[in-house]
Amino acid sequence: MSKDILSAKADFPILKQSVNDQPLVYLDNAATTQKPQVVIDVLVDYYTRLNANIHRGNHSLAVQATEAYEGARRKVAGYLNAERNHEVIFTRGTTESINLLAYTYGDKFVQAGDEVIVTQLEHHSNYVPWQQMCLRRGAIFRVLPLTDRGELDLALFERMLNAKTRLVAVNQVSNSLGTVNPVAEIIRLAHAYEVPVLVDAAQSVQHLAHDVRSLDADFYVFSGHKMYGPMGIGIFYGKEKWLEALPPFLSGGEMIETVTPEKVTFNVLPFKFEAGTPSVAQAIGLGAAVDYLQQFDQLELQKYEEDLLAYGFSLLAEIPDLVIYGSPAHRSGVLPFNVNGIQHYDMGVLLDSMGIAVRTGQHCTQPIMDALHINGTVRASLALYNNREDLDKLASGIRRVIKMLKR
Amino acid sequence: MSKDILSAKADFPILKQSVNDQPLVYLDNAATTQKPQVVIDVLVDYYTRLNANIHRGNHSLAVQATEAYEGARRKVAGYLNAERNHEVIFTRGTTESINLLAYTYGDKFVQAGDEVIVTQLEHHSNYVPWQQMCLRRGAIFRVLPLTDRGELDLALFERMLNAKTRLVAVNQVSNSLGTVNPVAEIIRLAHAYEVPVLVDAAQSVQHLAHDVRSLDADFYVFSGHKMYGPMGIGIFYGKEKWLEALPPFLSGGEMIETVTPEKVTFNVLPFKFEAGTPSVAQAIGLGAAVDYLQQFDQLELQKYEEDLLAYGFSLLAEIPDLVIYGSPAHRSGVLPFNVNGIQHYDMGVLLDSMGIAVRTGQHCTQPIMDALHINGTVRASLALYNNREDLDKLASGIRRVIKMLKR
Amino acid sequence: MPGIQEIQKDLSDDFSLLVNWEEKYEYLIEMGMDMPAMKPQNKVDKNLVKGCQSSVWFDVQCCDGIMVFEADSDSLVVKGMVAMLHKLLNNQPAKDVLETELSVFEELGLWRHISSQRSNGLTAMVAHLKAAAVDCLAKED
Amino acid sequence: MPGIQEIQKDLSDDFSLLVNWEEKYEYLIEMGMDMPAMKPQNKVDKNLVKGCQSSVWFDVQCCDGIMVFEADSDSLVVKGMVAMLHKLLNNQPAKDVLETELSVFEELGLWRHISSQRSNGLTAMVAHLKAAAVDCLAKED
Ligand SMILES: Cc1ncc(COP(=O)(O)O)c(C=O)c1O
Ligand SMILES: Cc1ncc(COP(=O)(O)O)c(C=O)c1O
Repeated sequence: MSKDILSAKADFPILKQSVNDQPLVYLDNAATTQKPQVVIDVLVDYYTRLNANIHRGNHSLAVQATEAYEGARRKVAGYLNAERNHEVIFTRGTTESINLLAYTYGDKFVQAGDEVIVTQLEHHSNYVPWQQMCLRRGAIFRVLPLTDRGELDLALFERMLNAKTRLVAVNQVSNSLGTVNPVAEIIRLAHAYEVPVLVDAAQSVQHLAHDVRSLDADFYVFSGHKMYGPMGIGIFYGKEKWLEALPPFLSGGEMIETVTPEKVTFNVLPFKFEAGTPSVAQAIGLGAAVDYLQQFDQLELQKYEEDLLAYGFSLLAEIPDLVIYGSPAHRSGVLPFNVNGIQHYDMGVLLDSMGIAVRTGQHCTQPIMDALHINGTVRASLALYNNREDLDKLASGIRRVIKMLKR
Repeated sequence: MSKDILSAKADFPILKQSVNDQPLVYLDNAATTQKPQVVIDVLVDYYTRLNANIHRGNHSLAVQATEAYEGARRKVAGYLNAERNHEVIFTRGTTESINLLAYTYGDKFVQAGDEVIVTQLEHHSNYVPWQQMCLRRGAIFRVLPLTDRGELDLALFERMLNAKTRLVAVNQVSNSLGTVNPVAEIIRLAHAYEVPVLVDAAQSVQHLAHDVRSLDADFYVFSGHKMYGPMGIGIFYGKEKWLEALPPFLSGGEMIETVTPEKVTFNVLPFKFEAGTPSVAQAIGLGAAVDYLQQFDQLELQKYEEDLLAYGFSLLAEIPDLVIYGSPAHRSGVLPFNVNGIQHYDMGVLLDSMGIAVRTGQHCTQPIMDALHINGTVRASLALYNNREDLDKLASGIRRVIKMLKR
Repeated sequence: MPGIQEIQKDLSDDFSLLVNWEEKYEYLIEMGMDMPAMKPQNKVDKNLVKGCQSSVWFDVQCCDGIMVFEADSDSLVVKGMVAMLHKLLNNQPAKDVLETELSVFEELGLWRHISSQRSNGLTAMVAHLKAAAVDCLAKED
Repeated sequence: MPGIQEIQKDLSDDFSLLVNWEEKYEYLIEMGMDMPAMKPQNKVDKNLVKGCQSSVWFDVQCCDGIMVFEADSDSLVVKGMVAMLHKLLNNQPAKDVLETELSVFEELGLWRHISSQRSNGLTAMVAHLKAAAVDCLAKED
């Protein structure tokens, strides 16, 4: 029996809070999600019962902590349907995962004149590392533009691919428009040129299907804190053949096999990419978040979130002078809008005074804002614990703000 | 009134545990320390009351979380007596901090034929990143050998310095011998050549004086998890002039000011070096650990730990066939030994069966083990919550093991 | 002309009548709307206190040690704050601007949101005006 | 020659008499000391199952589908484990070695420490012997 989605809200202690004397309506989930009690409990349990440095210790705490950490890796690997546990590397988050690849792949596989393709729909974290790597390597940084609807143009993408393309980096869901991108198609097209694809799943892994094998993604990265897990932990998934081929990124303890002044030999996967003491508690917390998520029927969850998003858009559409950005065929998790004549910043501050948390501004996607010729949006974004009541409050909050400001 | 050191043990819930049906005696503190209840409480409080993504948000949670995070930075800056708060950068730990410098300093300031000096006393994390950087840049990796007593030879160091030296990296306390190195002298000598010094304070910041200004350290790095703070957080301190001069390391959200396809401009310090969502909860937890530490009189604490270490050595010295490694003039926190004819591994496993947690092996310092012509040691290491009773148990545990194995 | 402290007291009294955050913001926004308009030709880059999500312009003049300024913002919330600063500090002696602690912001709590924003916060605006006061006094000597 | 299951049962009974971890380790170490010594000339690199902190040597022979082996370790704790494996699996049909689940290790709990060590763990040793059993069966066909 899978868990009832409508019961989820009660699992998140922070949602019982009041903000500005109003019950909290948390709609900033694309920035970070809240954490269920079970995840918080696992952290407390770790620090009160298990805490030790892992892998090299023989004492009982070290052995148990190691088992819990490696257990978390197995949970994530299972969640992603990875072929091998050691294809799952723990990092701080999406940004570190992408930089890891940009440095190591760049050093080994990218030469002057080569090309790297990203899209105009990317978060800065999947844009700037590639741009900087291209600068370091003398490679060409190519940006697939977005269409008027806020989508990617596959035909155009196909024309950009060529024998000089070395890598494609694309998000599965845009954090500022919510566009669901055709990553499976992009991967298929890139693979025809033997070009590997990095999928930035920061906004998709918690909402959509997450099967790296059926997707055939070469690299797949995301952050624990956006999928109900702790801060400071994320995943870099890579196909074994790529992880074997890449040089290490950070060096130090744990990723070393032998050291002399002249030479080192590196440890096997996954340790080769995990230099230094890892974030043991956070990894175990992420494992608990995966367990939490897997209590739900995954298809039911997806359907619930889709319906909720559609309901949100239907409410927004009724508000006079409200502009919704983008009109992609498929959208997930995000409601981006502005009200004509009202600064997004003012909307955010005043909604907050009613206890409604949204995000405003550029959302680390200046290229998208430039394409839309705006300097920011209001963004409401959803998680599994949101419900129609939250969206009703958002809509009436927006109407209140309009009344306050438009006189 | 400062807090009584002998009351500390009661603050650490994990120490109330039994391991293998024996009360836990935790002597693996150089690997990681345990966490006081106040640190655990701060993490729980963060996730149940404050959790949000920081810096760019206007809603109340985001504002409060940002304040708490920046408050933690101020606490650490105060603890280190840094001149400016923005000289304190949050990283995952010592290893990431050192790699950050090796990449950025290497790219900008190290050319073919230049020299970098480390010592044979370093942890792999302060050895391999420099070796790898020298390989990338065609620079010369020079290793100051240790003396028979397990110390550094300052006269020899002075002779190694020359006009081609670009950087010196040295730990303040060795994690495997406990040697306290003369870093103030090393810095003075290096500065005469205008060479900056990185101090690896992973084993010193929690035990000795920690004043980066009076030390005149250019870079000073350590891990939160070794100073009673959470896993997955550490510090990269750098003098402002250096941080301004260095290029960014990781790129992505948060460290960007403006982005176009051609060019980015980077954010100001400290954000320039904190790409992506930071480890907010862990940073706040580290701030709580600093508060906890500062309840004690710092000199009294240092004295207490010194006396305890001396007591430990006096007990070990009475055990027949026990060999203590190194005989430095000044030692901190660490008791490294073996018993003739007994494998360090066996010693560790059997002590664990009595509830005594020590570490065995090479301690990520193969160069030291090679210098001593051994393949590992048993290492007992101390924290402020240890007491004489713990060391009495260690000594009688060692005697038991000798009886079990030497028949 | 009442002094800064006196105005602080009045503002604090006014706000104490408002029961919740929404009302406080409403009052603040009204203050912004009631503030004398800034001359468009003064809304130039050199008067811009650059922020993350909203812009603020200050045009500060100094006459015989008295600070006189116009201000505006593209955000109505920020403009309300600016209006409050205007009410408090416009036409005041630079010396007083420099020396008086603006406790009212702390007191009202309302400012928490904006003041901790990185650069367009209240802190930045106050710092800007205090710097102008220093210039003003320097000119006088 | 009793079968593997039978020996497991006996070992499990023996250990059940021991009241704490220390006694279990003592018993184990004694088993190691009682194990027939490995011929020094067989302690060569090709027989080494390399580990992190201790080394284990296995010299496995196969006669008519029966596995015969000598083993040693520089760690007395690991040697005790090796002796236990020796007691269980030496002189047993390769087929049985491959097919019998070694539940005794799980049961005793003692092995947790060593088995989860990365490469010199019990898991690695058992895997090594099972691989040898596969070779042994292959030769037979
Ligand atoms: C002296 C020294 N340097 C560096 C490190 C690496 O620290 P971390 O593993 O927390 O990155 C350690 C930790 O063992 C250490 O003792
Ligand atoms: C699509 C996308 N990519 C990357 C990131 C960066 O993630 P993090 O800040 O956790 O490293 C985000 C987070 O905002 C995102 O939404």
